[in-house]
Amino acid sequence: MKPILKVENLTTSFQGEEGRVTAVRNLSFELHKGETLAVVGESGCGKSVTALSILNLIPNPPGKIDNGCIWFEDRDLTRLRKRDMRKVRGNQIAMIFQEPMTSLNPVFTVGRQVMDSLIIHQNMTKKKAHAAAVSLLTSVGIPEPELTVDRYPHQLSGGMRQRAMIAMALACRPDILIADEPTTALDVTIQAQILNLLRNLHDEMNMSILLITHDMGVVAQLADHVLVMYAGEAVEYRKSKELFKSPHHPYTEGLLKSIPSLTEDHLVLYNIPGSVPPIHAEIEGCRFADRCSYAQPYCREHKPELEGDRESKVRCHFALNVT
Amino acid sequence: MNPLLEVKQLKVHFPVRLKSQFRPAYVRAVDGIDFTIYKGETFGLVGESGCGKTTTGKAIVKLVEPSAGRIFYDGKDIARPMKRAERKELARNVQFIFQDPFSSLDPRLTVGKIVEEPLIIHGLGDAEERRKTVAKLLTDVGLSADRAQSFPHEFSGGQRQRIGVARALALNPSLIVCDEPVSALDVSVQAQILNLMKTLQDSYNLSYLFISHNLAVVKHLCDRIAVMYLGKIVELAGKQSLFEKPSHPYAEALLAAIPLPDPEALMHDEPLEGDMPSPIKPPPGCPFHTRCKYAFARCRIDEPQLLPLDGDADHLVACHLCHPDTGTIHKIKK
Amino acid sequence: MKKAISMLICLLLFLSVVTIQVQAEDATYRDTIVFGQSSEQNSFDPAVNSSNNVVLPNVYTSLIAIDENNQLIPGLATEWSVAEDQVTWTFKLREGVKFHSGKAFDADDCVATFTRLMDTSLGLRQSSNYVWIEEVYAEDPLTFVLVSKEPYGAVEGTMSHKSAGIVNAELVESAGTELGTTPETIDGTGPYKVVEINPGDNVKFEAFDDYYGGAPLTKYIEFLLIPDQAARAIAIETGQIDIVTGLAPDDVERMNTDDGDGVEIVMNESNGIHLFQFNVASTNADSAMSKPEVRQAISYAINRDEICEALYSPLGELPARSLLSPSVIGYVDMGVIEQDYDKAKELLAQAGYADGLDISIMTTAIYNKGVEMAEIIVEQLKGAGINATLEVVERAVFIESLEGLTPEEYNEKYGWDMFIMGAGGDIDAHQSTYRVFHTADTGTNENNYGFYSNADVDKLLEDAAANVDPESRVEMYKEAMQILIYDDPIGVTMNQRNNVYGLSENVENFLLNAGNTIDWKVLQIRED
Amino acid sequence: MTFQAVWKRFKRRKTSLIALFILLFIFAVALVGPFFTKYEPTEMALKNKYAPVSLDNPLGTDQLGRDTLTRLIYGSRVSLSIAFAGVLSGCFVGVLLGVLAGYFGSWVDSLISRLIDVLLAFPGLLLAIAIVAILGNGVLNTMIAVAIFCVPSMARIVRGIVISLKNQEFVQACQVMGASTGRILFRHVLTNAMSMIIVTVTLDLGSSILTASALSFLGLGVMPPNPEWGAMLNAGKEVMRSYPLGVLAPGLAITIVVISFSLVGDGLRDALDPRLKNLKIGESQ
Amino acid sequence: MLKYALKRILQTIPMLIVLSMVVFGMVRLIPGDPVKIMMGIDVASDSYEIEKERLGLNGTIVEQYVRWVERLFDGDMGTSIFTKKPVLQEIGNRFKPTLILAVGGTVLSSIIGIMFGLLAAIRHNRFTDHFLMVTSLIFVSTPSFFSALILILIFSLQLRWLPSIGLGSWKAAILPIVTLGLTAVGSLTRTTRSSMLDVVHQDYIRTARARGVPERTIVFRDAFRNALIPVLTSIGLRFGSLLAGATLVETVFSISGLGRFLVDGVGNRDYPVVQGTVLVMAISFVLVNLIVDLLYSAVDPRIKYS
Repeated sequence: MKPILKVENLTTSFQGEEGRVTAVRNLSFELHKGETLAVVGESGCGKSVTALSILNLIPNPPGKIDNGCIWFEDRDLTRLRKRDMRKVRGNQIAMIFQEPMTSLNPVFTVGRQVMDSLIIHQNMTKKKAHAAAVSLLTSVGIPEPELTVDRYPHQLSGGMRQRAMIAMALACRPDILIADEPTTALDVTIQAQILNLLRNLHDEMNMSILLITHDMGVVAQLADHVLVMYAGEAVEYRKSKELFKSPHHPYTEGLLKSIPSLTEDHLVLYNIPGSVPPIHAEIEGCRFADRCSYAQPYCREHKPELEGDRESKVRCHFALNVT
Repeated sequence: MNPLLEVKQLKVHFPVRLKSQFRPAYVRAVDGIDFTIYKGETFGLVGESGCGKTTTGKAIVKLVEPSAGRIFYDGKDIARPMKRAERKELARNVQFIFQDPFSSLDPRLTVGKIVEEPLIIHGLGDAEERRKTVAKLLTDVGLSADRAQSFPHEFSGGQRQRIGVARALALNPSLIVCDEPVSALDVSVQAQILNLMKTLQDSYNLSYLFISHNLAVVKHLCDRIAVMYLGKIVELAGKQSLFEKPSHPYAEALLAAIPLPDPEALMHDEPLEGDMPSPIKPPPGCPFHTRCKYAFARCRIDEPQLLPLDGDADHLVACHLCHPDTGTIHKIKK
Repeated sequence: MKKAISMLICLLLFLSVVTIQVQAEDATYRDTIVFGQSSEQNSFDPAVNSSNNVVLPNVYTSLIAIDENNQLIPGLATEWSVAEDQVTWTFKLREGVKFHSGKAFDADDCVATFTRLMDTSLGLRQSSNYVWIEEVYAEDPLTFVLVSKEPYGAVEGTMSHKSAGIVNAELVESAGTELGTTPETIDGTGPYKVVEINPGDNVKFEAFDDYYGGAPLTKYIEFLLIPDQAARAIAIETGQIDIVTGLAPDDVERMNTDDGDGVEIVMNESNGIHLFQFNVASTNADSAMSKPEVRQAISYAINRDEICEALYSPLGELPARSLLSPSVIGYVDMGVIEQDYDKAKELLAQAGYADGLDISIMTTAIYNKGVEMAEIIVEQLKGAGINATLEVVERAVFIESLEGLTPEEYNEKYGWDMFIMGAGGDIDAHQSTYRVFHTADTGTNENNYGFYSNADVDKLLEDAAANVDPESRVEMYKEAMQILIYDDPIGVTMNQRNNVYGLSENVENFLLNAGNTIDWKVLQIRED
Repeated sequence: MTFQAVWKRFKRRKTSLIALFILLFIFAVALVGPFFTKYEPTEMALKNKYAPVSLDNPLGTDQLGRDTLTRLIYGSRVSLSIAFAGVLSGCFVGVLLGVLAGYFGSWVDSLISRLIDVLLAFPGLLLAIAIVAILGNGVLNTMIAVAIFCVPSMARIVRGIVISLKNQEFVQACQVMGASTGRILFRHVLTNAMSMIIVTVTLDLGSSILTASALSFLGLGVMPPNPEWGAMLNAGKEVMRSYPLGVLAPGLAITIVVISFSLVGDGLRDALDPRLKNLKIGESQ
Repeated sequence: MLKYALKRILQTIPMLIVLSMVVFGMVRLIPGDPVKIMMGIDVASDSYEIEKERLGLNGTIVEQYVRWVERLFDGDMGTSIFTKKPVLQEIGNRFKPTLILAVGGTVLSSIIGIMFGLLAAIRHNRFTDHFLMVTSLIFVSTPSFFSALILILIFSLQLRWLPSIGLGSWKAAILPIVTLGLTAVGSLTRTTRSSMLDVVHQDYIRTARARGVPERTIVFRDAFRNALIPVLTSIGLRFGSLLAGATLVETVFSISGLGRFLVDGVGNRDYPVVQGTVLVMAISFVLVNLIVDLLYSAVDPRIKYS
């Protein structure tokens, strides 16, 4: 099956005070129709930059896509003219962000922002778009949609705002929804509501979701496949169920083990020693070697590649749990 | 066991000036809570944002003035206004660890100076002694002592939080209020800090008041846990008891809402609906009735009291469902 | 390129001027003349107005007028005489004169005018000029009689003064203190009537067709207030106004030499001089100023020619040759003191200041080049070993300092040894001298600004005032001047001032007398 | 942050660097220039008035034959000392008020904030004119006017910073440690507010020079023969057609100094704390 | 909305009261006896008491203040010492020119400043940006009395295009308004630019981009509307500076406005005039800022409802 989105060798960098900083290195992955792919990793690993790179939303300057292709419907999004890119954004590929408060324009009504994509991409009249907005708001579970449509973002609660964001993203029934930490800013109970909503919408609309998150719990709840990133690189790509059961990369393993468990008791939590290498550090061997309890001298000298089959890839010389 | 800290009917109300009103309204951030922390234990305070957990913690170290109620530390009331000497005395016993490892350290001081500062304030030791103490503290929290001359911005988030811990330990307190100390950290670093805190608890003979929104973290660290909702404690129990038998519908829903890192254990229950009401105008009766799927008529008018569950004095719940026949209908204030 | 454009513009302007010149053969005249003024009229009540003499005679006329040759000519009175007793003056009034309001002019108006001026309790600013009047009455509607307390030499001069402008007797009744504040409360017999007053901005006049001297030739006159000297110069040069006063010497020089600017300079000798007066009562440096030698020394240390050359030459102003202007009745040429440092030093040594002297000088910008003049004086005094410090004050401070202070108050509050002053005054020497040079009865500086007191001067001024014989009066004033300037100096005379006007070259019939009064009736401006 | 780090960042903005050198040059001239001038500021050569630009008179002479360059140099002393003395004392009071209001809150804040509001209700120059109206003119009173002119905006800025700093966790940490108010204010709050204060002072210096020269131009500030730049401009205005340099020289001097202060202020802001933005300049006009 | 407006208006009342107290106190701050100062040169000493009562200076400070305010409400601001006319009437005569200047200057500077600021923000860090920022810096740093003289020399004297005095015609208004307006361009350019730069880095602009909104629409609709809020504040503050700054322009252009009246009042020690003018100017400034506040709610919905 042909992937709906194919990222090849994506490298994105930023101009910082101390020189250029590569946030994403040589990243490749595929997203298939109807699939939910989670990109996980800790802060600074490049997952959000990946999401923004796909829609070419990297602020330039200081950011820039240095290399790589992003294939969508046989077109390379990195080479699209601005006008054509605009037609993709919000129409075929939509995106929701982490902070529903700051991601909505405070001076326009929710309805107007929902209608925006409809008017731009589907040439709807204002009246039709308004009606469509109301039904969209209904479909994301906003109570009193007829009233809410004319309200301003600050008049809504955090959960409602995120629902409105989702309504906005889904307005044109996109093929791909990129959700960048969609629940991080929300309380647990609200997060549960949104996760539930996303799952239902996904089932209903059969779209592909690229889920960016740091929360393994969220990944487990939504994702079919998981791409684990560490320090700008993909280190493991697996089916969700397999990954949680038997992580191949020592980092993934560490990540999973350091989460305090609700179901079991530990006296001491497992932890990955040290911290992520500075983003501008050039490391010869494996970027995780310094923190890896399995690391051998070999690891520090030889850079591992992301290897494996279509369903399972890992970037480690001594991958775990590989039979 | 000796009670170290007793909080009795603590209320903290903040005036807020709404643009549309002349008279200030009050945010009832903390609205009458009771709990006790015993020596050597870790007491958890959980709840969602705006439930009043941080305010409670700040009231204990006098960063906010309580509007009503008492707080006893070692039998002495510390909620009343204090002279500076008393304040310093309290500071030596109760310390605080902040949530944000970035803003909690003065960016213009070296790490050594930051950790040394409490010692200077309290006049402990001469310069040489202080230097040694600082070195020991830094080592204890897992930092190299020779980094004392570095500035905070040269450290990672986890390391900064270690510095914050070192500063809190400098005065050798008995109780440390930890306000979401790991919520700004990545999972791998979070685990490091949690382990560190556990280690230090033993070596420094500490008690913790651990404030967090993360139930898993609380469960890992705490002995007893209070669940807060809208400025009130709705359930207070030992860790085992609470997680095995969450009795308040809110605690139950909170627990159910946590996505487990296990694809096999998908959430099936319908999530809790709606949002937390505004603490400026809390609903009458049970604060949770607006979202509670079990709510019945009484819940809307009568506020449930925090009472032992099934006679278990260590497991308190404030819910009419759990205490169908207790209490009288309280008059509702207009 | 830029230069080329401005050249082109200049050429176009020149061409347009030429074409206008051609058209001007059978001239048409504009109905409005705009007059740029440096200061505002403080009132349109003749008894209060202390501003310049340009505006008020436009509205009010007096019993006696002055022509452009400075001769007294009939005004509202056609003839006048003094009786044998030397105190009773009879004025025959002109027939058929009308006020702007239409009311006919008669002797009652004269009575009302002077009765008001004589009443010191009203606090009218000009009253002090009329204290010599015993009584006034109307003999018949066209005969007005004025009796002075004693023989008084300056009656005719006073009667020609703008403050003696005749006001409507009915209006004196009805308007009271409001007189002269609005167009409705202004009613005179002059060639123009006030139609609009915009304080701080402009005053508009309309021709009074029933003026007894004949209808004025120009319909409207607008007095525009332009306080800034440079702005006035630019305004006349760019044709925004037609006539301007109070030009800076530099601008005058340029307008005189630069022919293409369309501005003509008209000047005549005014009856004013600048001087730096001494504070004789100063307590500085052992009361040095009380010693005539010191004052003489200062006077000799100053080079008046140099100052006039540097500051006033474009205005044609020369060192003053008396404390009076040549146009004043009673003027005598007293010569000019030449700078003589040796003499100055000698005089200082005599007074006991061989080692030098520290004094303070006050000046203010309200006098044309007053600040610069003082700055030069400070430099010149250095040559005689006198070290002067300069204090430049605002107009208000200057006026406040003359508010009738005792010497003690003055020295404590200000302590200046020398200060700038205007003098030379009015048409008659008496008015210009007695009030300001005679020992003050009150002992304050209300009129005698420098606390000057000299018994000989007092005697001479008193005698001259009571004398109606012109010849002997002149002699007395000459003697007084000798003392005031040379022997016991009251101050350092500086320059004889000129009235200087900038006129658009289209202005015709601009006639001016030394009192700075313009003959408004005939003034005209050609259409361009 | 060390001086080296600030300097390194400051150097990056070339315009600010140039402006800094211009200012340093002008300070140097004001400081030692009078020892090198050929003339006294009041020395006249009446025969030599309106002298053109020459070696003897690099900026020509004015209507009294005084050397304009000499007067400009002496004038820089007057203008700069008014600006510095005025701004520094005004800002000192402003910082004090701002810290008190921001840190102590409640009625202290209400009182000071109302005071600031009222002072701010008088637009800059109006306030200065009103003060001179009460005090009278002269160098000292102009300084006082400039000082009071600086108080409200500084107080408001500092109050804002202090409030935001007060809510910073590191300040709260000090409170928890039992630190005295003085220690918190001086060691933590003021040091952290210092970069903003320095930037504000720099920008205020520029606007104060404008305000002081405006007062002098109106004849309400410094009076001649004191060669303050605004007063020189006022005096030069009368003869500007005969001697344009009499207006141009002080006018450009004011403009250049004000621009330089602005640029240095901008540079300092970027160097000291890149997060600070939107400071206003040229309040006085 | 109306309710909000009403409330804002009510909120300015305490401000105005304190303001009036300060202005009232001004005369009391003058060294010496204000009655003597006010009586001026030619009032006899026996009328001192009468004058004192007429000026409302008898009784305690509080009584005096109350009486002063009462008279203010009757439109009595006292009588000018110099012109002997009611101060309010004199101010009335001179208010219009100053208002024309200040409003004209505000409009002009707002148009130019916002245009410059937008352009500079769009071309951030490019030549246009640097050029515009330097230009506006020069505008704001040049004393208005200096630029006024230069403009007069060029446009009135050299080119003879525009009048150099008064405010009689629209042509005469050009130079003064331009002079005054230019002084405010700088700060408005800066505010607009930095506000725009601030806004374009906001998340909701990224959201709009992610929706495929054309860049032009993003700049002029999504970003500008938000960026306008601090700009409005700035315009309000600028109006105040222009009101006071008009003083300088009025002096150079010989315009009979409030500012020159004030300066003349100071020069003449005409304290009723100074008091009245300062009060009127400050109140106008407060009122304009009130209007700006009310305009906010039209731009920013957060204010209207919260």
